[in-house]
Amino acid sequence: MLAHGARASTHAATSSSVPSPASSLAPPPRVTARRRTPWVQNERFLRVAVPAMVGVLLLGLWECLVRAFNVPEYLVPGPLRIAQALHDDFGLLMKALWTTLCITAGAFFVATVIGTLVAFAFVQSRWVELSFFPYAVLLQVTPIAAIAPLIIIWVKQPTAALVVCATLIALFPIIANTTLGLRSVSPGLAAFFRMQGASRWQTLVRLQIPGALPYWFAGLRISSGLSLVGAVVAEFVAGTGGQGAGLAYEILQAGYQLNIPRMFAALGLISAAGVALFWLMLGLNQWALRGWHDSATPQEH
Amino acid sequence: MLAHGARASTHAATSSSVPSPASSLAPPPRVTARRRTPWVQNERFLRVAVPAMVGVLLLGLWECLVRAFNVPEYLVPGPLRIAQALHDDFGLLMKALWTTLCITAGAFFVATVIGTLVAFAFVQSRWVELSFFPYAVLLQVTPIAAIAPLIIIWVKQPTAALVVCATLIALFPIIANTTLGLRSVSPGLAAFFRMQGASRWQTLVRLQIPGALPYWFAGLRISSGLSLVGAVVAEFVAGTGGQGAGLAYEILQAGYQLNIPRMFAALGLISAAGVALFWLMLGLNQWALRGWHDSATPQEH
Amino acid sequence: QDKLTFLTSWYAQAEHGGFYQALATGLYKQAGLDVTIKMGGPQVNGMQLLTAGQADLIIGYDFQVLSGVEKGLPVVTVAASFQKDLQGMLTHGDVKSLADVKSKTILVAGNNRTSWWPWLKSKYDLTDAQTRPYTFNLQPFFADTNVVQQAYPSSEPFQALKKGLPHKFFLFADEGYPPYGTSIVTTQGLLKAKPDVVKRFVDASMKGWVSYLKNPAPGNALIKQDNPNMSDEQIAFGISQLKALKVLDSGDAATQGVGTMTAARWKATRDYMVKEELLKPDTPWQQAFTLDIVKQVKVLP
Amino acid sequence: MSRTTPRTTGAMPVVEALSACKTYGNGTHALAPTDFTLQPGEFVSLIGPSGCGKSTLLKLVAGLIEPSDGRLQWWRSGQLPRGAAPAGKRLAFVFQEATLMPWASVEANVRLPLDLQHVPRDEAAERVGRALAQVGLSRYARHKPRELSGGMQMRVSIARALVTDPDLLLMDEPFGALDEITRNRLDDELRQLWAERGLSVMFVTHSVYEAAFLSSRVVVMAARPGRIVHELTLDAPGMAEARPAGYRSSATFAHTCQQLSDLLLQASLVSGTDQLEMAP
Amino acid sequence: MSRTTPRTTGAMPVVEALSACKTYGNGTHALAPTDFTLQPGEFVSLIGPSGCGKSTLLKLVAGLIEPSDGRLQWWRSGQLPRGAAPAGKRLAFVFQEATLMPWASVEANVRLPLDLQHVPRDEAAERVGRALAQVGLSRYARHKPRELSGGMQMRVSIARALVTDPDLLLMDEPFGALDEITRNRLDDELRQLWAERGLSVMFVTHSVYEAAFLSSRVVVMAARPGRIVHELTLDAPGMAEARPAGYRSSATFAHTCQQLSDLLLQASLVSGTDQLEMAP
Ligand SMILES: Nc1ncnc2c1ncn2[C@@H]1O[C@H](COP(=O)(O)OP(=O)(O)OP(=O)(O)O)[C@@H](O)[C@H]1O
Ligand SMILES: Nc1ncnc2c1ncn2[C@@H]1O[C@H](COP(=O)(O)OP(=O)(O)OP(=O)(O)O)[C@@H](O)[C@H]1O
Ligand SMILES: [Mg+2]
Ligand SMILES: [Mg+2]
Repeated sequence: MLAHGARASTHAATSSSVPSPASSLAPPPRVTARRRTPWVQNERFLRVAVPAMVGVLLLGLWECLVRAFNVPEYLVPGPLRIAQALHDDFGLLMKALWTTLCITAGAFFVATVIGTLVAFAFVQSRWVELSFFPYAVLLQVTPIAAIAPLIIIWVKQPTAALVVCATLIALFPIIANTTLGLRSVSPGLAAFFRMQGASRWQTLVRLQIPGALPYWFAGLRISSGLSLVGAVVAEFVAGTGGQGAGLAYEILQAGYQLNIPRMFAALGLISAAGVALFWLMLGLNQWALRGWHDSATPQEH
Repeated sequence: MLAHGARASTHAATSSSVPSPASSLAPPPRVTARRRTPWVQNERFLRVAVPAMVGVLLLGLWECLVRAFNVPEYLVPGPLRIAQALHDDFGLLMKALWTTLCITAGAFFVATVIGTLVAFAFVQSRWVELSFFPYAVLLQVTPIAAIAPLIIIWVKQPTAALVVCATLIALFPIIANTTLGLRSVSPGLAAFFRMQGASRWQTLVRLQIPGALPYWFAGLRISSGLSLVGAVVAEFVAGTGGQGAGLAYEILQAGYQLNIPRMFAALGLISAAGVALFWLMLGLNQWALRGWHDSATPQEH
Repeated sequence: QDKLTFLTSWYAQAEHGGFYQALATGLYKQAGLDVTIKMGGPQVNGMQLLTAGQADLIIGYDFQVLSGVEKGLPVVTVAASFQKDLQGMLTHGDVKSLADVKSKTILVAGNNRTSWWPWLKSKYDLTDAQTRPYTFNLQPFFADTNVVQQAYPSSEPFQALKKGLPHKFFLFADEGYPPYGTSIVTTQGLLKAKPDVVKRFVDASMKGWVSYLKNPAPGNALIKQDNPNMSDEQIAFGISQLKALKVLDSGDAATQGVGTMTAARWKATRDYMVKEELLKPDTPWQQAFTLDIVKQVKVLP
Repeated sequence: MSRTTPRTTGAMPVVEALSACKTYGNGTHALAPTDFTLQPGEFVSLIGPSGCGKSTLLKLVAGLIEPSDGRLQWWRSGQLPRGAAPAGKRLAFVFQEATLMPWASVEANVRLPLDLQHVPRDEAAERVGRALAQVGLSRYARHKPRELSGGMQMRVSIARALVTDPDLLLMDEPFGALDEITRNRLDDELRQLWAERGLSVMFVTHSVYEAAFLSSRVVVMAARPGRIVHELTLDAPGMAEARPAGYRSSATFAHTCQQLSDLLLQASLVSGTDQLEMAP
Repeated sequence: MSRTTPRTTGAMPVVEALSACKTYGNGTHALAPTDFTLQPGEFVSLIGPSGCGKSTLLKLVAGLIEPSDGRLQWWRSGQLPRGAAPAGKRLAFVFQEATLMPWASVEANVRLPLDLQHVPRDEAAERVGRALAQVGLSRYARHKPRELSGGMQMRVSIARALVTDPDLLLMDEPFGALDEITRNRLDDELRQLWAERGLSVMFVTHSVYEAAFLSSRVVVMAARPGRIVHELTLDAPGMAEARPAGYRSSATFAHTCQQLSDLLLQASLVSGTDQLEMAP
């Protein structure tokens, strides 16, 4: 990976005008050495600290704007007001968040399993893929809002129906990415396996699956968010309420009742959950691919 | 790419039991030669014909089931009935489709432009990416249904509001994939560019952009579908009816009036549009990457 | 004990009070019924669930029943809780009568474009151009004093009241809008097979309504159980609105008992729909309702 | 052209190309119709100018690509005359570039063909250890390929080919990225292996010294279109023995090398005018 | 260790490594603290056993990787004594693997450094044409890299380095994948280029013949940890001339080669016991 930024900042300590040590022989003697303040180089720390700082800044700006223009709370509440709503309704919102997360987790799990298996089937035979890939696309483009009623009719148990809806939304990126990954093995290695008389199963397990992992994780990253969105949308559409209601119900109700701070608090929880899921997937990616894949290994070319 | 299927089927003509010519020296003299019926090998033909055939089979099965179990038309109509509805309401549905497609196209275009530019910004500096990538994730996970009201307040023109909603839905995969692509240039080439003193602009235009194209297209493939879904969902949530109503409105109305065959016809149109968009993107991919990228070039290892 | 599932039209609220009251006070049990009340929601299509056998009776809507009959659905309205449809318009304080909305921006939800909107449009000479979508959120209304919007008497005006905003509410039914409100719909099948059960249900429900308006506490407890976000204040406001608008006991109900219907009213509704081309003229509209049940039931307010 | 297969003769070739030719998708005539026979127990080296089609011919023989015309014919390994080889033995291929699984350790990469053949764990571990020792990488068993130098990666690739104890060994410039010392040692080992085990080898190299030292037969190719322009038999077939100790400094060796150099120069000259113009 | 830079002496080195060492992320000590100076106009060859750290040292010199300790120092090209070179001239690097843009034609790949320097179209086209002719690939200007053989790809990579007319040329086994004829011709050309243009070259090779023919100085490295174990100056500095016509068959040449072979063998022996065990 290109590390322009990192390089430039490292060199700033020793020389001011030079873009990169390799760029030209023109400048006067330049020196590269290892002089780094450790925490600035600690990826993990930065990955949390920097966006958090930006977040605090943005929230501050938001609060200022809301106060400066005297925006009424029922239109756009300031972050402090939202935080207060979060605090006041903590129990309520947490219960709803839990419900939504359960549906998300269920849908994500089912989508991952089914999507991966479908992708396996696709790469086993070009005919299977040719025949059914367009129908996988169908899954993605059919608006869930339109078929949710049918699902609710067919799947009696309400929570199961929600999981099915969310699964349908999250499925496609996993199928698409995993299929692409399984097909993207290096042609040389594929030839080697063929030549060694590897069975399909061996080729799948030892070549295609490890090779597809980076793509698979990329699919998981997209689908984890979609599962969450799917859970929320499904709830919107299928409209369950009552005791075990999720965040969508709280948002809808807060909207109807114009309890906008609570609505934003619920939205904030969803967003936070989504970002957390995303980082979780990214972390999993780093952990599983460390040592061999560019996306998880710092470059030492 | 592995072409087990293709190989096996080619050899079936000359020898029956052998998996692959390179797999072992054991079998009696085997012969490889070029004996192929051309149309079976014509990818383009197959890519359309096979799924179409499967489609016809599935539709036939559907019709049979509906007739066999005497499912009432207002619950699940058979394909023939849906086709008839499509025929009867052709003008109406086509107008609605046109509206939806316009919103889709607008959203897809805007999402592509913005997503690509954001990805450019992200790879220019690790700090920018660190700071703002989580907020790109936010875009994906915030349920559009919840923020649509705000968008409607801010964007007065209804169509524009719908485009904004759909854009928000379609944006993330383009940002994520393009960023990944721009960062995935071969480390060796990146080192070469740095060494030649290439400016950021040159590196972007000559190295990162061409190298990111496969990822970019993969992003487009996912986002084209999401734009469509986004257009439909946005219409569901914030849609206007009346003259310029889109397919979502027709679906809602048909559902409300229990005109289920028309609802299925509208759904079918959306799905068909989505699949068409997907193939369009795939075709664009093949065309743009032919000659150098595995995903667009038949393997001749 | 006969088991029955009853599906309401929305999250539990004062407009469903009679049914919850009948459940809470044991009126159903006394009538030999074991009733389960399921909540509706924004996109829950009650008619579909009814015809699919997921519910035995639902809160229906006259237009939808007529459309259903047009499509050959075996549904039938057996009673109408309210003599007036509850749909109306919420305006800012400066509007004196519905005639004044001609100069305003009107928020109309998508699926209402084929219910009351054509009626209002032709009656007050309005245009499609002045409408904007309604997303069941009051923010646009509060943000712009030139906006008027559709409303239910018990919810939106309550928010306006709480905000202390000068506002007015106009019930369409008071201006001659024909359909009934909160009617009870079942299938022809159930009606034929167990007319007695249906009769007992209607009877108990109507008793529930009368009881509810006298002492809503038992029903309210159930409402709050199903919809925890419903505040006492709001329910109380809803009940006061029901009383003030005299939806239960006005017109024919005063003499013939709560829940009554007349063929004349149905014809008016049918004529309106036919005029607006929402219904084919040759629809056997008499099948959309039966007066047999209400004739046997006489619960005076 | 009508041809009779050598089935009628006594010796049964391992693999035969019958007017096999290859034109790539972009229209490059990589290989003109070529007849080539590999007899069991032969060590054939392919030499020729860069881009003349050596890799193409090797891949055809391995069945990795299909001929555009003509055909390839493989014979049962059970009929290999030099006995010993149990049925079901395999061919091993060393690609011109190290083709390793980036996610697997060096050890796992080398063990791969044994795993594919369901060789028991212990036996596999032992054979892998031996192969890694042969190429001098015992210390690096747990490293990932990306942590190795170019030459080390190539050696992993070689170890992976040797570990299977193949009947037919196809190697595409395996030692090109190695220093002379390592290369000479591996040359010695390969020759010894070949002589002991009686395997058949096809070997692409750019070093005439290597070709002269290793081969029982050298095939010289020329470019545009790729074709065989000369064959030089160094040992009588079946006469595979370890070279005498001082063979590399013998006059015979020097003579063979010179002969091959001349043939190579000739081949370069007939390969068309585009082959390396001198700077003005 | 306190050191004075050669700034105080008359000759100004092109690049200097001052106790530069490299330990990779996985803990491999690829290079022990090393001092190395490249004087302007030198042709330095690096030889050593596979995996001894040649590529690592070259990348350090190119600034592609940063030393774990110690430092690298580059000097202005304006101060290169052999005049001629305009300011802002560049270094060119040939990677051990051909590192080409897969989406660009051969021509576009070779033109890349010129484009990056905003060389006018016509001039660039001419220089690209010349460079392609030098490596014998004029016919393949419009091919994509994947349509070329391994050796041809490497030649594209070489052409891309030559086209820039660099001051400092760093090459990592550039000719390893080429046949002897092509290799000898390119050796000749490179030596001539060097003698004419007065550029400085660092050259990794596995061929002692090549090292002996090309270099003014040969650096021998040993492994574990990578370090310089010997340096051999072949020409007095600044005495760069084309070798006499028959140099390759001269006794001096044979002697140098033998000397280098011995040094290499020694280096291999000190590189630790793991370096190639003979099969039992
Ligand atoms: N995949 C391909 N598509 C198109 N042309 C190809 C392909 N692979 C090789 N060629 C062409 O075929 C010819 C022979 O290539 P091949 O790889 O067999 O050469 P080679 O003798 O192995 O060369 P080298 O010694 O450089 O490896 C070359 O001209 C090359 O351009
Ligand atoms: N990216 C890396 N990460 C970890 N270790 C590395 C890396 N690159 C090289 N090494 C190790 O550093 C040592 C020196 O590698 P280097 O590539 O410099 O060797 P070399 O002399 O160029 O070898 P060759 O002649 O085979 O190319 C080797 O032991 C290798 O295992
Ligand atoms: Mg080759
Ligand atoms: Mg190296």
